[in-house]
Amino acid sequence: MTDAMGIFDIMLALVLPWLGWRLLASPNLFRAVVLFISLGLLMSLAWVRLHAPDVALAEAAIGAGLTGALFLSALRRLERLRDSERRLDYAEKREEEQNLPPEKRRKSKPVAYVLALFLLSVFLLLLGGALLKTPVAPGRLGPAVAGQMGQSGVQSRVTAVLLNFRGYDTLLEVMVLFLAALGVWSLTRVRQTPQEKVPGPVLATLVRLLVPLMITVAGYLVWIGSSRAGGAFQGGAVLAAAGVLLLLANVTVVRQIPSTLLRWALVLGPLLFLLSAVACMSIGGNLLEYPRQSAGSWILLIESATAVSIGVTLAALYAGGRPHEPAAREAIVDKSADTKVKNGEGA
Amino acid sequence: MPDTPFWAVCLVVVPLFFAIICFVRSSLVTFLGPLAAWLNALAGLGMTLSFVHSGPLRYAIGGWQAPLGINFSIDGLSVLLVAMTAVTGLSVSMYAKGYFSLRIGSAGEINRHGHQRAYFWPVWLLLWAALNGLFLSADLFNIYVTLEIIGLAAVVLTALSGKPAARLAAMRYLLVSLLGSCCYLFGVALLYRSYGILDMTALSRLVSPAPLLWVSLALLTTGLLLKTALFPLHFWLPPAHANALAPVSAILSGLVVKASFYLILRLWGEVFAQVLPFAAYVLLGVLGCGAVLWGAVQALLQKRLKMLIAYSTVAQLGYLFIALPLIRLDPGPSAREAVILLIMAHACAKSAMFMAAGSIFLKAGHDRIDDLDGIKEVLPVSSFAFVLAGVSLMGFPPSGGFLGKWLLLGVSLASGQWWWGIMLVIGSLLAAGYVYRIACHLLVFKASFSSRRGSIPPVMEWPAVLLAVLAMILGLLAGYPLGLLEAGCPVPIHACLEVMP
Amino acid sequence: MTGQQVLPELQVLLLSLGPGFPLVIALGLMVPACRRLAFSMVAWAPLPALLASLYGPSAIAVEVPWFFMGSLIGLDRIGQIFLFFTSFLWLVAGIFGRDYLAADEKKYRFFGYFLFTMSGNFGLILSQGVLGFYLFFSLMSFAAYGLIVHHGTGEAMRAGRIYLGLTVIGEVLLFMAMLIVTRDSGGEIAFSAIKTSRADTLLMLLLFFGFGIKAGALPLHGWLPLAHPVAPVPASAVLSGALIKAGLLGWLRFMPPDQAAAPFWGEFFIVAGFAAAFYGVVIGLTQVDAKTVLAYSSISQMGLMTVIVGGGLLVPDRWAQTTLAVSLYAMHHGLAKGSLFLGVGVAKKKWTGGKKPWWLSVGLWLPALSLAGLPLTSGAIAKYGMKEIVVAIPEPWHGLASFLLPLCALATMLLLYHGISLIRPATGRPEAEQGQGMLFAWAANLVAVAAVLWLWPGSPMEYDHFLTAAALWNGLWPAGLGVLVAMARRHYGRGVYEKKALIPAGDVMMVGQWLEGMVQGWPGQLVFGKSGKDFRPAAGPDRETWLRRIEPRLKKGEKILQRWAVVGAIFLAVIIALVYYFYRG
Amino acid sequence: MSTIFLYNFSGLALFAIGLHGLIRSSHLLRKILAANLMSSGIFLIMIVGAYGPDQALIDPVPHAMVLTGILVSISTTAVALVLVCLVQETTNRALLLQKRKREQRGRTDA
Amino acid sequence: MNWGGLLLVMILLSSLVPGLIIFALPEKSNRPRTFLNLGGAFLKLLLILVMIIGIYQGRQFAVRWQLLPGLELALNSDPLAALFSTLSTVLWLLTTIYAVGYLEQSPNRRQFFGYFSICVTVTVGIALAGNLITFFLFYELLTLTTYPLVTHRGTREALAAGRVYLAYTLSGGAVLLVAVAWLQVLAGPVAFGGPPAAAAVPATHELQLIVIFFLFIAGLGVKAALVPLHGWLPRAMVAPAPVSALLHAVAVVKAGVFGIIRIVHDVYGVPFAAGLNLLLPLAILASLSIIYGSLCALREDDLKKRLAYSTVSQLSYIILGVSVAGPLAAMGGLVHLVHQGLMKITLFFCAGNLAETLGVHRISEMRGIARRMPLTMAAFSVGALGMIGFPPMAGFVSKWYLGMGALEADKMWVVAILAVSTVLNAAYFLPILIQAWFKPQESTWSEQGTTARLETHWMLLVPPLVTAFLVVAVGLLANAQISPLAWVKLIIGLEYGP
Repeated sequence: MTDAMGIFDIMLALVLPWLGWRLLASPNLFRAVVLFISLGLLMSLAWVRLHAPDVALAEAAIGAGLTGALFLSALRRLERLRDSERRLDYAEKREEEQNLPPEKRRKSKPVAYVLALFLLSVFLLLLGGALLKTPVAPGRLGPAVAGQMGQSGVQSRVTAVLLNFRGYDTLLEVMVLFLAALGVWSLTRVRQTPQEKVPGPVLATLVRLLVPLMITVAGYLVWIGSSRAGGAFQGGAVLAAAGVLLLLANVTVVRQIPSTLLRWALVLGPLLFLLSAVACMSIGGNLLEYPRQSAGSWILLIESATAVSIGVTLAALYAGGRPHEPAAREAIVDKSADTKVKNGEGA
Repeated sequence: MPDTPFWAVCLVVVPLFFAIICFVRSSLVTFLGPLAAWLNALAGLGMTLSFVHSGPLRYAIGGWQAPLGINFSIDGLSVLLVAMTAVTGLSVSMYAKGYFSLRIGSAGEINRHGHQRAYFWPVWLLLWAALNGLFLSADLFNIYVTLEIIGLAAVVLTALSGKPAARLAAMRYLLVSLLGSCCYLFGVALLYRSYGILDMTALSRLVSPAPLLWVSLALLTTGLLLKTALFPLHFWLPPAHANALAPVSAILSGLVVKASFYLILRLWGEVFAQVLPFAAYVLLGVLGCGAVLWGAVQALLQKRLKMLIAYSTVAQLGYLFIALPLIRLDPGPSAREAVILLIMAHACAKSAMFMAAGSIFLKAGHDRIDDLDGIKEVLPVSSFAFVLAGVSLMGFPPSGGFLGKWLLLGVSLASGQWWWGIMLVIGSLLAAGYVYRIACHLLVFKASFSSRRGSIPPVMEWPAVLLAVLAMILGLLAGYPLGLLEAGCPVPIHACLEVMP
Repeated sequence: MTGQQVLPELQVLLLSLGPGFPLVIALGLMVPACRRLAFSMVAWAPLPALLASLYGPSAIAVEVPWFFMGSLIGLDRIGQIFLFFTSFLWLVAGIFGRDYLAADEKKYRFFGYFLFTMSGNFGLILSQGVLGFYLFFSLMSFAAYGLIVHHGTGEAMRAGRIYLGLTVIGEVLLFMAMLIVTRDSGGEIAFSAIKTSRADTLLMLLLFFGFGIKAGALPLHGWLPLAHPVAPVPASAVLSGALIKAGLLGWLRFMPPDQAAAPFWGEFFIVAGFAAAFYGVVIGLTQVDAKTVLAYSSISQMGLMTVIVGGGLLVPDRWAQTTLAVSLYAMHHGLAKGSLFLGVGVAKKKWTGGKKPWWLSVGLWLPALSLAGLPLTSGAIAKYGMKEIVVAIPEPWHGLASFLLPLCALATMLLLYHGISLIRPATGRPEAEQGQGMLFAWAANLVAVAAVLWLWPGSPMEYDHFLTAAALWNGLWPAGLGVLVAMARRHYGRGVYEKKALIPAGDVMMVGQWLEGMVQGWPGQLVFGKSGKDFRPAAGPDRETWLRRIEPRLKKGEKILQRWAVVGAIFLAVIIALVYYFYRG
Repeated sequence: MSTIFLYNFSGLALFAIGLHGLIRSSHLLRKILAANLMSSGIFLIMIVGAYGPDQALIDPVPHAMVLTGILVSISTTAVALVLVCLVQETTNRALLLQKRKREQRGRTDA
Repeated sequence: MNWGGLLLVMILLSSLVPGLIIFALPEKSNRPRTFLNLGGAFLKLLLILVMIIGIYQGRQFAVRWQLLPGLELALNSDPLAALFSTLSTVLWLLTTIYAVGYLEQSPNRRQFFGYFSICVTVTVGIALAGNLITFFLFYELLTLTTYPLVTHRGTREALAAGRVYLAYTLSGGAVLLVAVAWLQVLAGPVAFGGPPAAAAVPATHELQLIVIFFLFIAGLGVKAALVPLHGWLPRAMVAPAPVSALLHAVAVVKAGVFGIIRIVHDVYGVPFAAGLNLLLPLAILASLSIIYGSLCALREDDLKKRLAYSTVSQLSYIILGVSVAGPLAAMGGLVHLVHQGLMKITLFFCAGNLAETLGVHRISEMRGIARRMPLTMAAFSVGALGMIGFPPMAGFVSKWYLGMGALEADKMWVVAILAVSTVLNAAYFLPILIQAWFKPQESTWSEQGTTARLETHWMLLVPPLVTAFLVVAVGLLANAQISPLAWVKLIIGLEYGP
């Protein structure tokens, strides 16, 4: 490697923590989020340098893009809440404002912070020393994976590990996403965007152009996953980006998606993954033990379903709440039980 | 009779499947949820029975052997904990069924409780699957993912009740579990970096004292301590457990807290047993003593019933950590058996207590302890369940708690380090203090008790009684479950303890 | 009347009737239904005992295994004497009391206790075992309390309380004594089996004071002068006649006969006896109430008997003869003192005022003179018996005794004269008509006093040297001189002694008052804490107190633990601590 | 090769800064940002551990773990952000202050 | 489960099952509840009789239940167990009759009678316990089941008394747990029947054995009301009369004393304990509590409190008897176990009668009460005189044997202690009798439950009279074949050899 790349590495290795420090130290939240997004992008550069293309893709799409989008929407919602608060009880708000210092790092007990800082530095020294001293274990699981690549049914080693050798991890991983969606839906209801808000011309054309492109790119990523960098997560992320675009553009078709279809889309990936895992059991193997010869097609099937679900889930997470169920469906869900108890406190 | 691996897989797959179905067909949730609970319990029972015949075994998921693939290592400890989760989970599910139907029937806002029920079941089933997954899995990273699911599900369940206090507690709980998981992941990453193995049993043979090992173990353990709410890091537990819905607090206190302790028990008791110096165990033991004292004293100060029970969880966890040095000291199996008994007894008793407290809250309209005089007349079954659970919490004979305490006392006295035993005894005295603080109000007779109209359905009262009775007779029948434990000890750790200086 | 050989079972039945019959009547009194029938039979309760005593001593003591840890019942020579005069006295008192208390509304209760005491008295005489003796002795002592407090006045209650206190102490001392005696005789509880090799000082002390309380030995005699005035007349007659003698009988039964010449104890008894004799007279003279004076004269007489017992101890081989002599003396004193007390009662009921009727003064003077040992009276015989014992005791004590005995007689005469002079007529309207029972009983008693010693088979009387001039003179001069001195005292001392007793009755009890005050005073507070307030032992660990104090600090501690900065610090501290311990291990 | 080693330290630095930010900052949003920083720091160290000069030597397992980790962190972040909005809505302060006045008056719930 | 074992379990179940059924029955069903109680009591008495006959013929009943290897629950019927279980069963029968009469109209009887019968099961369990761990199990359960009875009335003082009671008994239980565990570590599982386990421990652990012994005494001393640990007994007098009669005069306090007897006789063995000169301090402690208990009783004006303090002192007679190494003293101690039970329960019954029918609680209000309630006061007097040691009564018999034993071991100071305590007993009992019998009535009493014919409800009157009769009978017929003294001689015969 030419020393140029060496210099680039040094530069990158220094910029990342500096950016992190600037991010947390910035007084304005919006600037912090923007810095966070740029940190994400630089991080994906680092992954590329470390020969981890899959991770780079995922970091760029999910780490920087979607997480940044989530932060921005959350920030907007916080501002809106604070304004509504102000309108709501102006007097009490005023009084609270006075006795509370402006929203910058509030100095609570300094002694605890100093102590924490000192302990942190001691910990860093210990960790750094330990890292320096111990060599990386030779080869680790790399050669084992290479050895088994034959039966994995795919060429890309990361996808092989992800979906075959440690498929169970990915199954649970998809469940985590599903759980996140469940959690968000259980906590809040998505905010009613006024019908008439029509997206600006630039956004409209952008959406019209980009969305189909993104969908094809996502398809390609899922397809290429088996041989080169790509796969379900990256494809799903791109799909999610398309979803976010549509939501931003407040496209009517998105608002009309019936919630059952949305639920099925959310559930498609995990359900299919689970069923295929059980199917392997029924044809004689262990859990998730694809028949050797058709492993590749099984993996592709699972990957595509998972990609769709991940895309829809991440978009739903961006929407930040459960869609408006038509009033009728709500009633069905809560057919009142037989016992009648006087209206009481929540338990 | 299908073999153990089949049941092991069922334990993970069935709840996941039903969670998905409940989410999709949310109108059928009132039927699907309890059905899933029964199936789960059945799977747990099946697993225990088949384990008796087949004994400990490893199940390679995806057909890939240990270092590469993820394995289930099914031994006595995991089977017992899975069985505990099955029993406790089943009774809490029955309780939840009655709880939500009562609340929906009563509460004006039909949709709020309907919504709560619609989302309680899927999240709870996911949590249950993750618990089973954690107890069975032998892969460190896989355990990280299950831990993550448990943490997230617990937070969502806590926030489900929608009260401001619950939301604040859920936020704090989430941040804590984030910090804990990050540290755990960092520990696993460093371990992988230095040993290249993720499987626990393989790791236990490879591991040798090295600076990076110490740091990674420290990180890993402290992350777990935070998630188990050991004494100095317990601040998030009481508000979360007290402000959640009744069935949710039963789940949190009874089961969720046990998951991370099980990991510590696995890591410190088996995987790294030969490597770790005894002084480290003493540190955890001392923190455990602190937890017993601080938890009990705080419990005595509380005015609200559920806060008191939550702080008693902090205290009882202290017991488990006091047992760690004793496991290291004791050549025989009795210390391990004691810890298992304590875990199982505490799970049953604490869930029964929270369920009973929930019914009491619904009936009395408040849970201020000092105004509960005479509830015995209105809710005889629940108050009996509460007192019985309290008794087994105090470690009174013939409860499982007593037997655990008895064995640990024996070990600590035999090993000459009698102070651990004395700490246990003081802890159980303090436990008696705060249990009787409530029991004296529950047992006292008062002609009139101002309670809400409408009766608590039996399906809400009897699970609490069953669990409390189980906790009590665990002592009498201790021979059977502990027999399982012996059969399943994967690495005879005491065999290699002789090697240590 | 020698006792023929009688079947043991029959003998047990007969003898157990003695204490049993009064018990049955007492229980009858309790049951309201047959209360009237029982009351009518009260007077005849002592009859079976009297018959048994007349029937004569049986050879062996019969074992009754099932009754109260095994006890023996039988009648020996001393027992016969005691049984005879006790039962006679109870009979007389019973008849007298039935009339005396006819008007009293609480008479059933009185006679209830009367019968219990009687049965206790007979029981202790008849029992040949240590346990039986103790059983009946306590029954008698506790039941006598009922007699003393019968009137329920303030002094009665106080006298009762003092009596009870001393009795309890006596019981306890006896209990210890009996334990030692039984241990020494190897667990055997029969009197015959009692044999102690060495004179155990503790045992002797316990016996002396245990029975001394009952027998009015000096320091513990306080209850006697207090109890007699307050008790109704028949009760006080029985008290001083029979009850006190129980103490004496106890000494005779328990004193180990083969005392290997333990001179010390003999001398101790003699000294104590003379001290009691003279002390009783000196204090008696200062009293103003007739019954109190008689009480003090009982104390002095008991002192004499103690002297005889002492003499017996000094010369162990003459022990049998001593016991006989002292029993006779006791019999004589019992009957005489009983008649005196009854006389006081008769005076109160029958003497309507003015000059004392002749029959009353004769009735009073006869026992008095016989007590003083006037020749030709049974008193003289008893004293003669006593002299024979005194003669045998070794030199230093012999001279002293022979000098002091006549003086005693003189003092007794003096005291009795003072007592009789204090007897007052009845106040208020006398019930003349139904006093017959009282007169008859009193008369019977007087006859007994006069004749009993003459007729008693075993009495040591040889007519010949009894009538010699020397004996006559020895008997006469103390009594005569005593009368003279008394008349002189009465003449010159006019009125000084009549109003108020110089020393309150029950002199030694003043010490008791002081003690009681002490207990209420500051030392008592110190030991018991304030009296009256519930004694509050250390309250259990009250949750309210210690927890409330430290609660704010604990709550603040919990708040601190919740701050993120602190959490972070603790988190890192735990990591570093773990790494340190890993390293150090 | 040594320059790759540098990334270890930047990863370590990122972890430390994240931890410090989590403890120090009082605004919930900042805490979540800090948490994300911590996890990316850990991912950096994992990938550096897996680094090999050419394709064959690279160990794919950490890559899979990091991918899973990224997805986990985004799901946790999503739930956290929703919770922050809820906390803001009810307690009028996006801070983890002790019990707020309004919140204390709120009904205690079981 | 052999026949003998079944018998023992049946004895326990005969009061546990009625107790559980009573909990199930609704509050109003008085008649079935009384029937269940009495039926259970008679059945238990019958079974106990069968056991006694069995023991008489030399048969040994035992049953084992293994919890863990090296840890098993065992019941066995040795004569000492038979003695204590007979006492509790007989007195439970009488107290049940008394309680039914006493709680005629009061609320919350379901809970009372439920816990009451479970309590007796536990007491008999303590009696029949075959090894130390079973004894400990029942000992701790006793604390649990008696708490609701102490706080039955639900008033503030009852709760405060309950709290104090718990504080004492729970800490006692904790100390006992440490002792039992420690001994089990040194000497393995400790069974009662065979050779004393502690003696088999190697000599090097002698110091530990001494410490364990005093832990045992501290743990058991709480329930045996040894002086420094007796604080709870007078305060627990707030409980209703049947509770203070059966529990605080017989069941609970006797459990503690029974425990000490088991420890001294079966766990350590008297010769071994004497060898370690453990018995002297125990004797001193017992004497201290005898004197102190009586002194406190002197000062109490509340009748039940005075009786409570007298229990404190009387219990220590038993401990004194046991701690004077010698067959006769042990005989005295053991027989006092029965006699004190009889006498004390009579006194508490009468106290309960006075409180229930006339509302009289304080001794100063008792002037001339004998006139109003002659039979009750007669029973009370018999009990009181028995306590003082008045000869024909039971008290004298035990004092006599204690004295003889003390002399046999020539410990004169023990006899002195007996004497002083007799005087003190008289000092606090006789004034009560004098007040009742000889003083005129002064305070007016609230005529609560008076019936025309008898002075009070027959159910309240019969039990005290029966027990008073027993007190006299046991005393008078002490040498008879069936008397407790004969049975104690059998026990001591086994213990010390012929």
